Amino acid sequence: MATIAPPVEHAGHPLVDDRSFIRKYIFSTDHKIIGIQFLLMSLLFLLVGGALAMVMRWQLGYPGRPLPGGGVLPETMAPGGVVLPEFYNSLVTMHGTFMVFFAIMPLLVGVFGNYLIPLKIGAPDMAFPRLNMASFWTAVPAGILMVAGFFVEGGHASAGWTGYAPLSADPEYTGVSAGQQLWCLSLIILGLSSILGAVNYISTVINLRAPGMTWFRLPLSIWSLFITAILVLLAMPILSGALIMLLFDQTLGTHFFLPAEGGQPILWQHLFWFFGHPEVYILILPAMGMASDVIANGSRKPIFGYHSMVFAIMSIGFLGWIVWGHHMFQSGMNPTLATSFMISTMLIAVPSAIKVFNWLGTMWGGSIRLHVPMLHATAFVAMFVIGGLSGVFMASTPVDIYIHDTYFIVAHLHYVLFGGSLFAIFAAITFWYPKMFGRMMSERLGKIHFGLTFIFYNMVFFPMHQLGLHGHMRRIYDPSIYDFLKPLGGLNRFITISAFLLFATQILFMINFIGSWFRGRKASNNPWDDTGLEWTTPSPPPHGNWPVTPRVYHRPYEFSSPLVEEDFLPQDRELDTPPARAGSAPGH
Amino acid sequence: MTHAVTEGSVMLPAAEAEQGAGVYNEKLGMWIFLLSEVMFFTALIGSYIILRFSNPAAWPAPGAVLNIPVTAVNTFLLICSSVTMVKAFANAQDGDQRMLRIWLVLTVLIGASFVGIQAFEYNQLIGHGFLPSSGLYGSTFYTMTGFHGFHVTMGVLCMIYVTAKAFRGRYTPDDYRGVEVIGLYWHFVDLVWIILFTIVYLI
Amino acid sequence: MRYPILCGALLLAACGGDRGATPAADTTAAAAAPAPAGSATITGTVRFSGTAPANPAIDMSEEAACQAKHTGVITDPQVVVTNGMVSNGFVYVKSGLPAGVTYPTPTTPVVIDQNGCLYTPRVFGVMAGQPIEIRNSDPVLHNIKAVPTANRGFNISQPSQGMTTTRTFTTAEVMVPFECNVHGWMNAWVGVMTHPFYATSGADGGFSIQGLPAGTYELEAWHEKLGTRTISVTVAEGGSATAEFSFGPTT
Amino acid sequence: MDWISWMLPPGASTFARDIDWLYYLILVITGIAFVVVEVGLIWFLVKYRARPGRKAHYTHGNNTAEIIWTTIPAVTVVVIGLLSGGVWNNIRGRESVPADAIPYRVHAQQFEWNVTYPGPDGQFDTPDDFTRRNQLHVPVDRPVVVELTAEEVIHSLGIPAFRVKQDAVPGMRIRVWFQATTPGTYEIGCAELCGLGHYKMRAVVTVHSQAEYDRWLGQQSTIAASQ
Repeated sequence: MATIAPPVEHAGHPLVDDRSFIRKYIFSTDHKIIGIQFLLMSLLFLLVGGALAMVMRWQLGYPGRPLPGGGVLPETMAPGGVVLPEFYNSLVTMHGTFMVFFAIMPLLVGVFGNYLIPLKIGAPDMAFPRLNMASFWTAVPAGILMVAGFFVEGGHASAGWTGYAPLSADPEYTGVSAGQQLWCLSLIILGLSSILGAVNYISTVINLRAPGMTWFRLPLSIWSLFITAILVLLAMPILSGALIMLLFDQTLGTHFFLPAEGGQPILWQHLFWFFGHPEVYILILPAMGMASDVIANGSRKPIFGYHSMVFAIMSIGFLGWIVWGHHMFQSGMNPTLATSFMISTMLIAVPSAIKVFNWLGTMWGGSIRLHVPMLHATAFVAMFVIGGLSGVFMASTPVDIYIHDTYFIVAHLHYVLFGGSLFAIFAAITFWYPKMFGRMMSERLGKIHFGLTFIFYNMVFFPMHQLGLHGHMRRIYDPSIYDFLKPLGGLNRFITISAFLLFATQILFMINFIGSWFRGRKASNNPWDDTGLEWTTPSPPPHGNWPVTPRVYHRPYEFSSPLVEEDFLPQDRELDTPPARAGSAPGH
Repeated sequence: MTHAVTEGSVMLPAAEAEQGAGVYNEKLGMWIFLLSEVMFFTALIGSYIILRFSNPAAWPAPGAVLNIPVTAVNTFLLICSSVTMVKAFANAQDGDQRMLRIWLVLTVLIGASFVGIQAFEYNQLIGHGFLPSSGLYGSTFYTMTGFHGFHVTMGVLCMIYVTAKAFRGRYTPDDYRGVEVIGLYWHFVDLVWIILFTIVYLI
Repeated sequence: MRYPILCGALLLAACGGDRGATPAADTTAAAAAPAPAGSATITGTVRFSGTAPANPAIDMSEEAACQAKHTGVITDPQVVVTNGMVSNGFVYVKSGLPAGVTYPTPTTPVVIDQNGCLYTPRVFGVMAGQPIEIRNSDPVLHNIKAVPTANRGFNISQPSQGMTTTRTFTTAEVMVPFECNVHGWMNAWVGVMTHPFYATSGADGGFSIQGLPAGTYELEAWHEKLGTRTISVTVAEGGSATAEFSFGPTT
Repeated sequence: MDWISWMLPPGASTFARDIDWLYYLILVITGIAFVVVEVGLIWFLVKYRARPGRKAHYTHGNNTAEIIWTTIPAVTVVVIGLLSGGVWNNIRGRESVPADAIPYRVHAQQFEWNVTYPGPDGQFDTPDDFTRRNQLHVPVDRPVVVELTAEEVIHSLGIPAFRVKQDAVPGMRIRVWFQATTPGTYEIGCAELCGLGHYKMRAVVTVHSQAEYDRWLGQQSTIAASQ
């Protein structure tokens, strides 16, 4: 351990806060405010992405029928309320883009990376607070540009969130030019924002841990955010490079992805998925980490197999770089290469399985408190398992021939991104809400919201496996023109109605989120009896987080420790007889 | 390093923190940022290699289109600027304010002339009808060298900021973070250019 | 460095998105002189000598709704010659009109219908700025992709029966091709004019251009397969003249 | 709402047997894992719910348990991987296309499948070649190989009943083969987003008996020759 100096006042961070309103809440450099800014922004985009999905679902459930209230849409999108195929393609594209880049990714990385890292490692703020502010204020124009795409001539980007070239590279193929360019530009700017954030997170975790916070005393949420930040740092520039080439193909007449002069459409796919698969883990690793925190708390037990959980995070982070080809089994790539991609993909099942069984192991023998965060976290485990297992089907190259680009894939990715990431996000928001806003969210409303979301969510996405099994292609505007898909019309309508119910249920969350902000019960410093450092400061924490740098004596999840009377032992609580250091894991 | 950093300097890890990377935050942050930059240029250079290997006929012989001598001079200039940067850094460590300023100004000037010569080169090439739309060769040439030029320009702008601070005497043997951090970036950009010059111009 | 420029350009593109807002009247507003009331007429025919090439057959079996609107073998009416008379020839005044004169743009739209998976009319003219109403009378998806060179193109779809969409072109262009990518055989051509002196030859090969001021004009006949023919015609005020275009198989 | 089966729809090519078998194998394996985890989860939630006076069992893990649940999935996925690799090789391997396969050319464009037949002589670039739009006719029980190309953007030839799916990429020629086993007509759909008419890029494949196929071929070549 490093030299332990006696606790000192933070010279640079007087806890008397005399900043102006703008410095405090708008152009704030405080990681907590930036985290909340990201939270509000990404929840807004979550709503936008969800609304786009509703329009899509209407068309799929009731093809060619006017969307109720759709008459307000302009003639170029939905004349008389009937969604046009080109607008449908924009919906598909923008639903994916908003959800991946502007909702889930900032919710996990932007919100909780910012909010939790300094608070959980005992730092007064990020390593580079101003860079942190710059990161948020670069994400805002990216979001504005992305929304602006709907209002330009030719409509918004319609080549899918994966933007496959040449469809995306030449306006002639879609009739979309400005929209596609805005899409590229927005994602390049967002990439810059993410990279600035990642530099900050990595530096902060490496250099700013409080005394005693050794690597193996870091909570799994921090481990996963740290590994995620590395993935963001290394993956986003690949996307930026690819997007720049795509933008130049559109605007400067370059030939990177256009075959007429020797460009390669497949090159785009390689670049995109070389970014894209690490991106997939960017979207799930923090969810795993935060769910681990909540499950340990809810089970009142230390995380089962903490070290293997850390190594599982690392190996998922590493394997994420060598599996991108499994998105391209049907793209005409070398079949031998496909087999090696299949094997590396299959291997990811191993660390994933370790994590799932360790969560079960954590709950085993616990004293489980089913508070709302815990409900969401267990739902995360239950749903992530389905998403993970359905992944085995598409990892198997021959089976993938059949299910590639069908609704089976749509079901799979929503089980991972909604069932996985979003349930973990709900768990995290409800868990850290009292710390963020100083008030508790309504437990009752939270449980109703959870129950309905869980039911409707499964009613929407589980039947999509069936659609896929029957060969229902992705991204098609009107399945009813195919004879073999006609029998699926009823199922499509069922999914559509369920989706509307699922969307409506989220109003409960909005009411709970906004209402509790003003009228929620005041939260104590540590409402969940948790062991993390963030619960040792007031709710919400002051600027600078602690008047005195905390000192860490314990591993992260010392619940039900025999050393203390209570069923939790905070990481900073000094005992008369210090327990064994992390690393020499004792048996039981 | 001729002078040890004094006890309690901002350039040492904070005493009340767990052992980290052993370097101050800004330096660590720049190293991490450069990793990201490596990946960015990997995407561009990797695409270049893939496109060129699968379509060698689209590339004319070295020197047939591009003006290698002018660019060689430019490359030499950029390497010189790395040397001046090292000199500036050494003087910042020694606390020699006058030499620090001189070397920084030289670095700025050489960096700016690199960009200027590149602009001149672009102008010539465009005048000869060699455009970003001129096949894969034009596409890759302008994208790669253009983004390198963009990085140099950003570097020069930051360097001007650092130089201005140097003229206000902000760098001492106890705190020369700005000089060291911009130096790291500058050497990286220089290194990238040597790779680009080799694969785009010479091979 | 190039970001701000690109960004600015994009925003401009975004703001300037009001399609068709610059009719011909705007662009020549400075030189606008009232259109002289002419009263001369040019009439004539487009003829074809020899054996007309056979039109290819269209297999419409996959679009039952379209096929039902036809009887017998469906052919693509590329070259329609009846008794030596060519229909779907586009005849227009190519040059000879007084300079600096603008003509009022009609506000009534020209209708192009997609019926039985064919365009009707197949060849027609509009004035720059005049609305083109595209209608789908088929219960199947059509997309309309306009691939002009001087104008801004578009690519829109009409997934259901009875849909109409209106588009305009702003610049003179002979001819703007329309195509449907769902039904590869579907083609139409639009002649965009800055004056009203154009006509399409009918089933009898005849055309008539009215209201011309006196003068000598270069008249061109355009046909999608047969090419173009140019004739010089002089007409006096209130008078009439004839123009006969003749295509042959060697074109 | 109609009852929709959880089984795969009937296959009509030789690939269907292998792919479907592999699918059901994975379904059983993942099904077991699914049941184990979900039942365990619910069981623990009920059994270990917080009750007054009970404290959780304090443990940091168990190496034996962790080794077991690392090894079992690892072995399982490797087995699935090896089995998949074998099937994949038969379908897509470099040497997998039978030498006697009948050649076809399929050129995909927005939004049509143009199928070029070699005609009765079985050779391309001869006068009896002919092209049909959105119609693929193949004989039953004969391997056929399609050379896939694309005009402008990426399309994907998807024939669900044959368990065939292959992207058509502009600038590339990709060979995909199959052997139909049941006469009848089946639908082809584009499986890769290719523009506004993507959903309408439908074609039909007709599997004929050999005699019927020969008759059809002769008929079509006559039409082709007359044009």
